[in-house]
Amino acid sequence: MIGFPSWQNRGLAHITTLSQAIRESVHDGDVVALEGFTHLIPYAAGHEIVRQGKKDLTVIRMTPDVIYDMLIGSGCVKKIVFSWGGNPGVGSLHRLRDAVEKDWPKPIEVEEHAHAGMAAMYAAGAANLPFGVLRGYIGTDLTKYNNRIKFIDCPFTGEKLAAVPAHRPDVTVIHAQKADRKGNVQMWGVVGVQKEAVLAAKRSIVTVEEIVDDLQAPPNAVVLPYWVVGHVCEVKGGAFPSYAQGYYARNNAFYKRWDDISKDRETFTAWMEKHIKNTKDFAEFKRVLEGK
Amino acid sequence: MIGFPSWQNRGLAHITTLSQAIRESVHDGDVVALEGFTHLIPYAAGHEIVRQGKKDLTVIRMTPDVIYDMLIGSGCVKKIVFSWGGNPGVGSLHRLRDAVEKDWPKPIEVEEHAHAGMAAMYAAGAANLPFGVLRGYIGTDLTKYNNRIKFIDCPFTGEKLAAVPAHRPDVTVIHAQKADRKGNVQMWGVVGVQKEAVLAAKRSIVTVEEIVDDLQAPPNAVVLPYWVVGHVCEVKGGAFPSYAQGYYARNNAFYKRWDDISKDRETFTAWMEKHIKNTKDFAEFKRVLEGK
Amino acid sequence: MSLNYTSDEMMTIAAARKIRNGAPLFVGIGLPSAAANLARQTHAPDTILIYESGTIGAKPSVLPLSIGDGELSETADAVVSIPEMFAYWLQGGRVALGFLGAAQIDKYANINSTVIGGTYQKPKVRLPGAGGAQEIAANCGEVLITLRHNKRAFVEKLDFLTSGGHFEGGDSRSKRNLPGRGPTAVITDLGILEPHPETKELTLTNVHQGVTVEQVVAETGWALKVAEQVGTTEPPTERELAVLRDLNERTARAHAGQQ
Amino acid sequence: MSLNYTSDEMMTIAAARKIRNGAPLFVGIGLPSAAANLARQTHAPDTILIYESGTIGAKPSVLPLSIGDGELSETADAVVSIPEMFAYWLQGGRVALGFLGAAQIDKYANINSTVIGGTYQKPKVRLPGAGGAQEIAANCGEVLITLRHNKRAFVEKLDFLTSGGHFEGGDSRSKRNLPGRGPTAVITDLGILEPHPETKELTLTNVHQGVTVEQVVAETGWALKVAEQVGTTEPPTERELAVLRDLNERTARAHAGQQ
Repeated sequence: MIGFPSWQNRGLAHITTLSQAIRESVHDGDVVALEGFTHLIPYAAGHEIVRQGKKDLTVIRMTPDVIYDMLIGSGCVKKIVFSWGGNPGVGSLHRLRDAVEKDWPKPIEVEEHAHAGMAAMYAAGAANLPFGVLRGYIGTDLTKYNNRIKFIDCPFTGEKLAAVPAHRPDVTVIHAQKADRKGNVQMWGVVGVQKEAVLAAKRSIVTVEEIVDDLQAPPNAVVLPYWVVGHVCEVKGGAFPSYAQGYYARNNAFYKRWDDISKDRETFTAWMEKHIKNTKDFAEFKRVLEGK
Repeated sequence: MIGFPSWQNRGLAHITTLSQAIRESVHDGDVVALEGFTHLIPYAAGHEIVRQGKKDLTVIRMTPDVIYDMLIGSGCVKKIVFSWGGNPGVGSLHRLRDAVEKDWPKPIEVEEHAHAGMAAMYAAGAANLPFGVLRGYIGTDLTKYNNRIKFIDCPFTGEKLAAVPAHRPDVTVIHAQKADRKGNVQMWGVVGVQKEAVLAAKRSIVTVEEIVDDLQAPPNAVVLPYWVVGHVCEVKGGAFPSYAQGYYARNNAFYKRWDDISKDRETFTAWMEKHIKNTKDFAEFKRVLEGK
Repeated sequence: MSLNYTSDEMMTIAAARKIRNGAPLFVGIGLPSAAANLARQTHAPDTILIYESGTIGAKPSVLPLSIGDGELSETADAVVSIPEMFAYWLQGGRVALGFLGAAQIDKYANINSTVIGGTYQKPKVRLPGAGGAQEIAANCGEVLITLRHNKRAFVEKLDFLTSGGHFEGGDSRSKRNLPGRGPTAVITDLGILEPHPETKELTLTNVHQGVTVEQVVAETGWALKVAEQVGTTEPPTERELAVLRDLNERTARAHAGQQ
Repeated sequence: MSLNYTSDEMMTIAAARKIRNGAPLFVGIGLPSAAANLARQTHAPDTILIYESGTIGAKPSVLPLSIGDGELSETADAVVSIPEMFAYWLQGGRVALGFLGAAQIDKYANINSTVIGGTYQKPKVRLPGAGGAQEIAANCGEVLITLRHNKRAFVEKLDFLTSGGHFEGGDSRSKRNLPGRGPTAVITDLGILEPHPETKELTLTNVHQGVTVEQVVAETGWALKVAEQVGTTEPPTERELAVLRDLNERTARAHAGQQ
């Protein structure tokens, strides 16, 4: 297995609605990465996965946060692959904890890494390598419970180094600031591991703040050309409560509020029902949330 | 050997003359990388190495071009590590050929790679890994003559992959567009492997087109913070005949002219004498070259 | 004049004082970020703050709630991707000092931030996990650990070893060939512990004012070694307290009032 | 009407015609660049030109002299670092077609661009070397090779195998587990050779107008296999010739007149 030459599989970027993108590109049982490192987290896309009731997903993310709490609590997730699962600056992800500790709403498989390992796995996937190498994991208990962390010897120095397998998601979902009408995507600020996650995946969905005539990207900007991107969907504000640099700030208050919403199964379920399942799209979600 | 934690070794960036930088940071016998991929080639610094008569250097570069021809023909070089040695769009490097084919002015050791291998070697060095992994070299004769290309098996899939040792130059020399007064360096356009080459090295010298009060770099610009850079030297036009995007274009005519200058030992020697050895710095070199 | 301050404030200030000016510093959220920014606004103005979100040389005016708040990238000297941050910067050996918190710590400064109680598969409490902690512990020049001092945290045996400190003590870390020197101090709300030069066992070297050695020993879940001469931490200066409180107030204001 | 054209022009135009519109294409300097830009300005306007300097989607108005000329990065959709170019883009399997030149080629489309004559250590002619050729040959979806047809170039045995084509023929490439399919055509100034589906031995399938099969066989350093039906290449159209010549003229003007 040498991976897939992606030029065989991809057509031009496809500018569609988010609903169509999720319907066409996320299937029950898929390995899905919704990436974003505190910034540009694809919340709108995550909501839509819940709304469409996708099942048995293996979800990958370095920093699963509130959106993964929503997916897990809604029963979409069979397995999680991650390196830090918390509500940043606030505390626990109660739905993740409830699934791991008490099998609610169903048992969840856990494949646990550290950040450098996850980053190396995405980079290996993007580079069509079967594994990545790093200085890490030596002497930690993570290696006892994750047999996808191995050690190899440097063929030159004999040093012992960690090896982790490549991430090759079925579909990667990200949020970016801009796309042009051809589907070229630009992002800036904290850009995380999103480029690697898209390049490692078989399919991809990119939600953006706006679609413009011309990106007017500065030299060496982080741009994903249209021919490596799948669906492109304009969803204004689609990273809320995360942020989109140059558009809106992180809504730290909502992250704090999530602690109360998610603590208890009934409150969580009622909130999800009202705000996600009974709304037709992200715009309606925002209206309901704001009590309009 | 796990490399050196560079925070133990470095002080703040040091804004000096180029002459001082080369005197203090390049020593006889050093492993030196003067990087640049057609763009931003550190010609002025290369001249200064010739001018100061450095000896027994091991010179690394993906694309050794005219400046390496100058270094080799001037007898500065003991060994060359490279992946493509030519005058881009013009033809041979006559001084490189004369050294390899006829030992003039002295024999030269050759360690030969391919581009992806060299890139992986720099990236491994920057990452403090002892080696890099790539899909390459399989079935080629390069592996017969270079014992620093080895093969390893993926611990997950069993696939055979190439492994190359990290580059860890004693000193890396690059040219960039701008630095600020603290020594933060910015470059844009074709940025090549320069960031990796600097981060992989024990010491570094960066010549720049100008030193400014504030870089005003756009988000995610390629910036090397002052505390990972050694000497910073303002040398206007210091990439000539290569180019500095935003400042001046590549002087393709000079690259063509080099073919005649370098073809013959005497012409080369006389040209070097007049333009490099008998000039005190890059500014004087330019004046002599332009017949002023 | 005697100042009033909390033990958490003392812990933050004691941690901040350990920061050398000009050092590149890997900063986590919470107390490490508060200590680092306090240092930057007092004795160490040229400290280089690196957050794992990829922001290098960040100069936040308030403490970020998340590790990738917008102000970090807006004020940074450089913003790089996550793979680059972990490969070229942290693993590259460019970071002098890493700051870690922990849920549990043992006598060799190994830490747990993964699970408490039960089994790994079915824990009593599932914590967020390693994040970047184990590679910070491996690759930074040295590591400072800060956490509140009590028997639930200072344990004889970790429920899970997330990030390696001095492992089994002695030369067990250097045998593992990790680039960094490992933890050099543990700063708590009661005092400061430092690894013994040979055995690497954590030893109480300082108590904060008003704290007794007996109190620290009682709050430690193993037979705590105590230095022959235990110093007393200088209490917070007026300036340190004022800057820290101002920082915290501005932070609270900045993070409230939305949604 | 019959047009006058050189055999080099025919070679470039025949190569350009092999380019499918919309395909991401890894372009070297010289004939590959001319063919790619000709294609972009004629039948394949959406061809994505990738130069190994890191410029993705370059749209040069003249042919670059070097692989990293300023116009490439100014007109590109994205400009990435060299390690990223080779790891994520070429090795990542994103490039449909690679274009290679060569100093020598053998019957299985293996090529030499390293040394001619003598020994490797002390060659008669030291060529520039592999550059990105061996990884283009390994990782692109397919590879086109262009070079002038004569016995010095088309040899029974390479002096050095720089970049693997179909190695020893048959399944010897697929056994080596290389991602790409390898060379699918060799376009020369005399005609077009394609690997046999089974044996992978290069077979003459087309001659350019005015060229005989015998002539091609005579200029080949091994017993060249000839297809049962050898086609004749369509001569250049007026448009193709006009665009190519205009491109070459603008290029010559752009690269002269300095220093």
